[in-house]
Amino acid sequence: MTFDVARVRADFPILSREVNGHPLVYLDSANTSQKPRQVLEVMREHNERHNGNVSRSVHTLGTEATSAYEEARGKIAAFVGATNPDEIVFTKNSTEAINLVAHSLGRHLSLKPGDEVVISEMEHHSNIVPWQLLCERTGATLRWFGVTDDGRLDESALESLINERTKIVSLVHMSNTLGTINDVAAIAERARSFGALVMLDCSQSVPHLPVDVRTLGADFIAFTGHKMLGPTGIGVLWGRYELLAEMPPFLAGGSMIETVTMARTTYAPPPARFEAGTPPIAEAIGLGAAVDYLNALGMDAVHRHEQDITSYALKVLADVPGVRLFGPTTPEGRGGTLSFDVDGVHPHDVGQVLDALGVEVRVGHHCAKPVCARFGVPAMTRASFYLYTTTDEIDALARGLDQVRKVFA
Amino acid sequence: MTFDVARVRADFPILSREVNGHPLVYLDSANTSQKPRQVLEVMREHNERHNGNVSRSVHTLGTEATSAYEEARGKIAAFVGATNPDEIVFTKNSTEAINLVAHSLGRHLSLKPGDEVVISEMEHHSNIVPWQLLCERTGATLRWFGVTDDGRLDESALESLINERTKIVSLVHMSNTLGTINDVAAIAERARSFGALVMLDCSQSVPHLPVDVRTLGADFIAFTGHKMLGPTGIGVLWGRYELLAEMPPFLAGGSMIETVTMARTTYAPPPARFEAGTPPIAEAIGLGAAVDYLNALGMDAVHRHEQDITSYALKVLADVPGVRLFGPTTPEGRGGTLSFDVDGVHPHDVGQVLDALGVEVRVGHHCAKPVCARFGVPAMTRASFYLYTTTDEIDALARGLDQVRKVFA
Amino acid sequence: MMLDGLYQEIILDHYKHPHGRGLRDPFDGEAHHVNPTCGDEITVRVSADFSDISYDGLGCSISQASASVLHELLRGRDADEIAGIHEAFVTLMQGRGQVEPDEDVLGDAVAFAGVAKFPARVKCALLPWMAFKDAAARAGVDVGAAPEVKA
Amino acid sequence: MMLDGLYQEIILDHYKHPHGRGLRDPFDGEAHHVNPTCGDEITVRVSADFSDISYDGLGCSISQASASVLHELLRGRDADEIAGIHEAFVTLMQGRGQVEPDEDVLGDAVAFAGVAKFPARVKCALLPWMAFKDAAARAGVDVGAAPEVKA
Ligand SMILES: Cc1ncc(COP(=O)(O)O)c(C=O)c1O
Ligand SMILES: Cc1ncc(COP(=O)(O)O)c(C=O)c1O
Repeated sequence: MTFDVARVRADFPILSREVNGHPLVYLDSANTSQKPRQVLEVMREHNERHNGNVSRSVHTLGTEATSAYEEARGKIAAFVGATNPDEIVFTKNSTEAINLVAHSLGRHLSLKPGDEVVISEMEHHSNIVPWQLLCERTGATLRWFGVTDDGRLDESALESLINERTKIVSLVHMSNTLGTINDVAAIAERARSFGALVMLDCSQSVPHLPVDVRTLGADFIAFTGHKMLGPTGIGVLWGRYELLAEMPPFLAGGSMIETVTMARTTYAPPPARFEAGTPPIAEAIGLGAAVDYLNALGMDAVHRHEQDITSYALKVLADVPGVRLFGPTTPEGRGGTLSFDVDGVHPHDVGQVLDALGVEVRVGHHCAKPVCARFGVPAMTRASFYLYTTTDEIDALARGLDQVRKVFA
Repeated sequence: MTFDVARVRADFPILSREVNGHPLVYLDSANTSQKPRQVLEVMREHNERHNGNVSRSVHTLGTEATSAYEEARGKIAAFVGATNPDEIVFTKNSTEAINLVAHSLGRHLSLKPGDEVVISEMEHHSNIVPWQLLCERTGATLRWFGVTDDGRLDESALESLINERTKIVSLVHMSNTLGTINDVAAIAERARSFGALVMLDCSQSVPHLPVDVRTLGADFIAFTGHKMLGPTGIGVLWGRYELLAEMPPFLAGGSMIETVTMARTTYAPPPARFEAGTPPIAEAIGLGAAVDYLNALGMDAVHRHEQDITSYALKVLADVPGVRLFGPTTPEGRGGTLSFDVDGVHPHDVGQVLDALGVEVRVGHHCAKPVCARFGVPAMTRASFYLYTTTDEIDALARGLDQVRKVFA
Repeated sequence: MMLDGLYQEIILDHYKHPHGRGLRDPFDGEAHHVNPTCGDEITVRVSADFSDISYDGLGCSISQASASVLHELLRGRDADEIAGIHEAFVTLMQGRGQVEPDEDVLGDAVAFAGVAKFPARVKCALLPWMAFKDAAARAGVDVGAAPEVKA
Repeated sequence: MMLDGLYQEIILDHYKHPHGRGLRDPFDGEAHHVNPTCGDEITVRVSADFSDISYDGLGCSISQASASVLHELLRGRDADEIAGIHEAFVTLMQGRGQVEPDEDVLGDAVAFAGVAKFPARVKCALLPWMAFKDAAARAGVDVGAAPEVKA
């Protein structure tokens, strides 16, 4: 069966709108994805019929809401291959998930001067700053992998970077700027041999490719609902249960306790321990519906469609004069996120002219300033694709870039 | 104009559903409120027409989303009397807002052994555990106000509790178990005289009464969207701008930075500094719509309606044999949240029988175990009201309690 | 959820007139369990030969009746029998109302069949049984694998 | 937003042929400003008598042209005139396209009137002006109240 992109598009109400008098060409899914009718409907139905607080009530509404919330946890666990739903912690976004690990694991491992945390130059700010702050708090040292000229993780310094002082390695699974998909098997294996723990920032991979925590080699992964057809306000931390069970709480308050006295508190087991306060209930349920939607299409098919679009886009962009691509130039080991420079035109201006034509791309540093610095530019223009992207939209991008060059000739 | 509760109810789709063959009688709004059609529609419209990530794009969708998000911030600022919208930080719930202050202010004040943090026995766990953990991290001492037999804050120890060692005082504005509304003027004044900062947990007050930060005497307040007709997944911290501007970040990542290099990061001014990662965008917009809804009715009118319902309920419950109320027995200085004991019947069983009749109350420790301990019970039954509550619903509760006594006679 | 099947006469009887309640000496193992969502608590003591099983607790009709039934059903049995009954009870409770209870094995505990349809109450019914299992383990007797009970 | 009014000829001219670009000595005050959302940067230097205003930066056509226009418009004026022009420009930019610019005061800067309709670009246009104000303050000259610019 071929992937029926027209049928997929019909599920996304926003795709039929116009922008500045042109049909919307949404090429900013790495920033946030659009949401199908099916997800919005499940959330609406929940809010209109079953809204109650979770884990706190014996009443019918509360029980219905709790069941739906926990069912979503189960769906999301299965989606990433986790055998135990209690390994899924709901957060508000990827960023919170990474901060949770930085704080809680940092305490659990009693990080101290001499210890090392390893990241890479390819990270999103959300996988840089929490570790910088952890190192500030504990005196540990932050180290990082570089990036090669063709936008791959530079593993040449692997042996010196990962050593007996390494406690935590946190890497992006797919880069949100370069599109690079990192095969971290060798790094993870070496980290493990020194007893270090491995976290993967899967914010860009889980939405776009089949990800299975059983074969990934990671101890923790983070991802975020709004990039995978789900609502804003919901993110996910997956962690190995034995680890989560040993880690101290991070955010504290209602629902994460076992018992509380004024003098002393004990904590519930995971995942409750890490879900303080009223969680994003409708949002978790919406994310469950998003996972249903993706499963119905099949993540293999989604990925194949994006590979096709990416191949096409790489070819088309190569033909636009003055366009310089950052990151891998062939579809192998990369996803559908293309960042580029238009010679002599600032990305802000590129984005503005494209927007006037209804073509929505992201411009700026993409929350990855070190990547921009690595390639010697203050900002980039980025087009990113998803299951609803068509080759026509790539053509519209190319036409838009011609227009950009005309305005700034 | 009298408050037209029937018209209000017509806006809440869930209120027309049945539970166990009976019309829904929703008396659990202190746990989470129901949401009017107007809020759900604004969110749907946003997701179907204007969804984009905020503060990151120059494109039309991103600009529309950013405007709507910042407009929501402005509405919420105005709702609590804040003159500067940048004093509003969006979080995922009240609990995160309190944790943010506990972490960031704790660092800002360099809390250390000998310093004291003061809370009360009347707090929700979300205003206890973050301070316990702060004291654990820093060596500071946690102290607390007691609760009187009639459920008021016991200020008799004020002079010894608040002293030159006091750095932070954090109190609940309206108790989620006892319904007590705390007039904290005297405490705040004394705290201020020693240079201590004052936080109020307004999770239960902002939804139900007019709250104005200009006259409240607090430096920070926290509240939560899902208790005030808004969606789950959104909470609010208000803080005095000069204070926020001095405080270090808590969660770190995208959107909260000024500039990032691998070696060093500088931070954006508030509120961005405290909003790491993609925020709950649709949820903030939904909360803005909730505030519009409340403003259209007027918070004075909402409060008056609830006072009427509370007076009625206090009278009705006083007539049910075997019912013992915890907290103030008259409507003065209390809100529409009544916790009680039914002689000889465990709250779990009370709640279960009521649910069989469609009456949804909360049972358990209400995330306030110290309050239960103070009154010598492991759990309580709680009925809580909102703008859609009717006297008929109070009657249904009373009939339900008769049934409870029959089953457990 | 309607009340049908939840508050069986047997359950209310055990609740109002609990059997064997109160902590007694001597004992070989003791365990204290808490249900964090509702605050129910129970302490269970066992002698290694199960000649006595004593308990005390605070809680709803379901958890209290369950403790009383447990006392009646398990006291004086041998470890194998107890393991069988324990497993049958846990299976019944986790069956979402789809499991047909065997009265020969479960005795009065069959009255809890209806509880399995109330997810929020399953934990109440299981609380004494989990505490019992821990207490037995501390007395040196294993009465079967721990089920996955969600907090 | 349609492009009407954003990329005026004057703006593109200043962008492609910037006036007075490059950092020069001597100077009395210098300020470096960054737009955190897009990464645009500018450094502005002023002498206390405003006989020279020099700058260098990285950024989009709007921010670069704005710096060029600022140089042309403010260099060699006295502090009072500068304060007036500065205020007029900020008011224009924050006017959401509702403010009618006065060409006598703003000269080439009237071309930025259209930018005010693009909320995401207002910050670009203001960047050099905010840096200029800081640089002037460091040179000991106050050129007016700081507007509230949202990061
Ligand atoms: C007084 C009080 N404080 C804090 C909270 C925590 O709010 P949330 O669960 O939305 O974080 C609640 C409600 O649960 C509350 O009633
Ligand atoms: C690779 C990567 N990591 C982390 C994030 C942060 O996700 P969120 O903003 O949802 O927290 C993003 C997206 O913004 C991302 O692309």
